Amino acid sequence: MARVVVDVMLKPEILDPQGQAILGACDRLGFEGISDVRQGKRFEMEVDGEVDDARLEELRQLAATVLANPVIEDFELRVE
Amino acid sequence: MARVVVDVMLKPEILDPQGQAILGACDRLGFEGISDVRQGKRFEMEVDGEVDDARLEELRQLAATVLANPVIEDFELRVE
Amino acid sequence: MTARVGVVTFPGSLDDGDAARAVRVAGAQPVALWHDDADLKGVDAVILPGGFSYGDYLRCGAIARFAPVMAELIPAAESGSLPVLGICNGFQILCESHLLPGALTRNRSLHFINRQQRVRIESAGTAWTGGYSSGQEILVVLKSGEGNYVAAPETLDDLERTGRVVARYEGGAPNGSQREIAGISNEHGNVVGLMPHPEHAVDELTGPSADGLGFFTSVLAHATASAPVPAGPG
Amino acid sequence: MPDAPHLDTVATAETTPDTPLPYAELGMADDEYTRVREILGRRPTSAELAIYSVMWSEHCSYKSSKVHLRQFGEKAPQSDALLVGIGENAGVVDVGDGYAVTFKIESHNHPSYVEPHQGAATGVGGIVRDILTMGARPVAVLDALRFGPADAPDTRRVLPGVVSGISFYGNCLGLPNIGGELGFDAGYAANPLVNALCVGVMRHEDVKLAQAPGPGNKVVLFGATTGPDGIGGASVLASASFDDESHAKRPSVQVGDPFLEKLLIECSLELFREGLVVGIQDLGAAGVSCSTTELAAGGTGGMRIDLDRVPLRDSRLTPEEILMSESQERMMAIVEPDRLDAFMATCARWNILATEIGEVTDITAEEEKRGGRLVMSWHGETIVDLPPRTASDEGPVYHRPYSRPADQDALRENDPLRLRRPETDDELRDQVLRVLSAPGVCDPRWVTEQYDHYVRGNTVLATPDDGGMVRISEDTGRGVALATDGNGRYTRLDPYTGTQAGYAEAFRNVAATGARPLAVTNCLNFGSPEDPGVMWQFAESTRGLADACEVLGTPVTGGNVSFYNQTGETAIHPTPVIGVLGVIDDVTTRLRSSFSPDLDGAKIYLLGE
Ligand SMILES: Nc1ncnc2c1ncn2[C@@H]1O[C@H](COP(=O)(O)OP(=O)(O)O)[C@@H](O)[C@H]1O
Repeated sequence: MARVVVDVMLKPEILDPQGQAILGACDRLGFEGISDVRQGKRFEMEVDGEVDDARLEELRQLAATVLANPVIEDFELRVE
Repeated sequence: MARVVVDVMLKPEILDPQGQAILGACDRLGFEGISDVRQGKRFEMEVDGEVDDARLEELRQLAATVLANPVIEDFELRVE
Repeated sequence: MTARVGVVTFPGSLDDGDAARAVRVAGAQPVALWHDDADLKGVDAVILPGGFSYGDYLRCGAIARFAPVMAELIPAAESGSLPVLGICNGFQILCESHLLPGALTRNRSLHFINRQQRVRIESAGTAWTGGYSSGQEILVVLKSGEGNYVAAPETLDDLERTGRVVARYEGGAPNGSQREIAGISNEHGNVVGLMPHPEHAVDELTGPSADGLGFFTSVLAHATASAPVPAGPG
Repeated sequence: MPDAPHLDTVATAETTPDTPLPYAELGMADDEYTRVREILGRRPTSAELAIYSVMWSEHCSYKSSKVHLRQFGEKAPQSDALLVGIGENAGVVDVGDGYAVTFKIESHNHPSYVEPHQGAATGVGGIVRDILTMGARPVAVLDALRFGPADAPDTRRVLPGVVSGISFYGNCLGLPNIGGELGFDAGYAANPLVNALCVGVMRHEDVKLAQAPGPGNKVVLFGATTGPDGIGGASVLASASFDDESHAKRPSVQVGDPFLEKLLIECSLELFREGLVVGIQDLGAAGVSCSTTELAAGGTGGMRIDLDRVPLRDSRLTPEEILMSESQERMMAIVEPDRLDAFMATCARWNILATEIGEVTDITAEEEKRGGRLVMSWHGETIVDLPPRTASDEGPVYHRPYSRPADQDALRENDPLRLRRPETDDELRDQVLRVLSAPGVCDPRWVTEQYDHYVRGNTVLATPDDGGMVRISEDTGRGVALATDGNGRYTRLDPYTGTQAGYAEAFRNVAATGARPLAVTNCLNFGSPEDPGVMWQFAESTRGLADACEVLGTPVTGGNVSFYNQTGETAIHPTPVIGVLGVIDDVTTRLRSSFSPDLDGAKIYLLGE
């Protein structure tokens, strides 16, 4: 049993209105010194058995087709 | 300048319909051996200056009020 | 014989009944298609209706793309033979399936928007807009939370150059869409994705106008004009 | 797994009469607990206590309001339109051409304060399941909202969350939002009102009731798995009787899954069409406790349930927690044994989990006299053995003392005529602008633009018209119109007349669409019934509504009472929200609230005093 984490973030060139809204809220609440916020997604998967290279490749495939949309998003995958 | 990452996940006892939907999709697509998926949020903040303990406490405060909803979510914060 | 237009129901589809009604009002015959059946029932055209397929939990349209019915639809659409209209969630599914370029993201306001919306038809050269004249303004319904169209600048330029921007919002994009894009098509003009809802504007009693009917009469004319299309290999 | 020795079985309860149970923590009064012991002839098991405590709660038993609500039946005007009256999940009204309509309004005030988005979302989900349970297809929703001052920091947290929750859940279900209300007053700070109304349509012959007839019929739980949602109360029981620390902290928040609910709606309607259901009940606030006791009480009176079979999201749940869980998107059906396979197949097609958890049983004449017999087992042991009617129908009834509040006269004397009148044109202009720009009066578009009005293609009128209207038959053009109204300030000043004013406004709003008002639903939002002043407001308000309904000829078909709406010691303004339903033979003849541009030159008349 392993936990695989996939972080998905909008590509830097894509506008992130949620991040902007949070930045605005920080300002209004007086939290200073934050110059940028971006919001993405985090997936935690419980994977049965051992995660060897072949399995990892399969999971990367899953992330690239299902969890992230490569047109607008980048992702990172790691075993925890 | 530091990057602070905040991971926000639904508390384990709270229903995660998104995770369930993804699990269902994995099944249908024939990705086997995934026993659970949970979907959360990931925030990346660019913070000016140095992040000392006091600043970290402030950011933790921010996360608890703006980024996470402590009624249903837990969060973790780290400097990268 | 009149044209038979398939309307796909995914779990979570909501405007499938409305799309079928619009097809009927236009004088064609609606045919119900089920997400789980890899069978297009030999229809002349297909509509992917609005709604929240699979709850839209992951990303809008991301899971619907893998439905068995899409395995039949994608090659037929790619070949240019099968007219496909994706409305709202259907547009999102078409982008996720890479039948159309770009992606639809959260509205700039971060809120769901429901309103009557003026839209300009930019291209009458598709299977679904042949009945309009280019530059014609129509009043339809916009209702979506993730209708903000984004694509790389080269893609946008390419869409403009090849006349594949099908519709634009009048008076600025309420959702932040790049270049006010409300709808686009593929290079053959058979696949059209549209964020606003023409099927909610086929009758003045229940919609803001009857301006949306043109999409459905256009495909009817298109289907009757083209020779019958074989349903693909097999 | 809970330790077997700690399991509180019926057998244990018989031999340990003095074991103390935390009934007070569960909100049960001493005499109520004594009554339970009398009914059972022994102390209850902790599972039985769980059932009685939720079923006899104010929320489920209407123990403080019942004596007043009776008037709605007693004074009800003669109406041929009423097919199912008060008492079922929702009333059913004949609207002609063989169509029947069911509608009801319900509150989700407290959950919406704790977690605005999920609280409001699950409020919509709950009322929609009530309507579905009657056998109807839900076709539209309305929402009546009250918040603290628009500029209060807490309103900034609560309002956007509530609106996004209603928008998210209703839009995902594909139900057009055709109207509602938005009000602001300092009295609702820290106690917002979130009332949601749903209307559904069916053919006369399709009406379903919550009952479990036919011994041998199967009890099937379908929809979501059961998790620890909304069982803050149950943890008291679990920890007090088992001192198991894993249950120390349970969320009181329920999380909704509108996608699952959409599938549940389509699946249930298909089950109805195929004739696979003989009785049905949704799992509302009191979950499995409520659905089993009510279904059994409405049927033979006998039922056997195997609680181990309830599919769980969290395997650590105790039987008490399973009984009290408020997990959303669940239904319970009674199915004939030879239809069970077909039932399961339809559920599978919609990807809906369905589990047989028990069956309807025969009972003896002796058991019948006691109120039936509901038996539940856990790991092979009997942990519940009680007469279900005593839990569902024979809860306590209180005649709470009431008296006119001492400050009522002073309040009445503080007449608006004492206010300074505008003396110059500028002052008048300023006042008009201030009224028009008040948050409760100005354009509510920020809210209503987030709601889908068009889905299903039958919405004839919605915001900004006075009443909402949906077409229910494309063949005949028949439609129904709905409006909700209520005014807490008027009701505070004079509960009797103020309630009538709210009803009259909703009635007018429906009539103004061209529809004929037929029936009424209501959501009564009040402070604590233990406060005699609040109880006086409640008595006056219900009397006012019953009297007015008698005069205008529309029966009350159902509704909901929400007590304990208060901030600290201060009760909210008494706020009855009245929903009126009307019918129109042909929706093309509807009237709009706006002046039509093609009526240029037409005369304008003011009607009334
Ligand atoms: N919370 C709400 N949800 C849906 N519609 C609403 C809501 N609040 C107000 N509306 C709609 O906005 C319009 C104006 O509301 P309101 O100012 O209360 O009208 P009136 O004063 O005429 O009763 C009506 O069509 C009403 O149904």
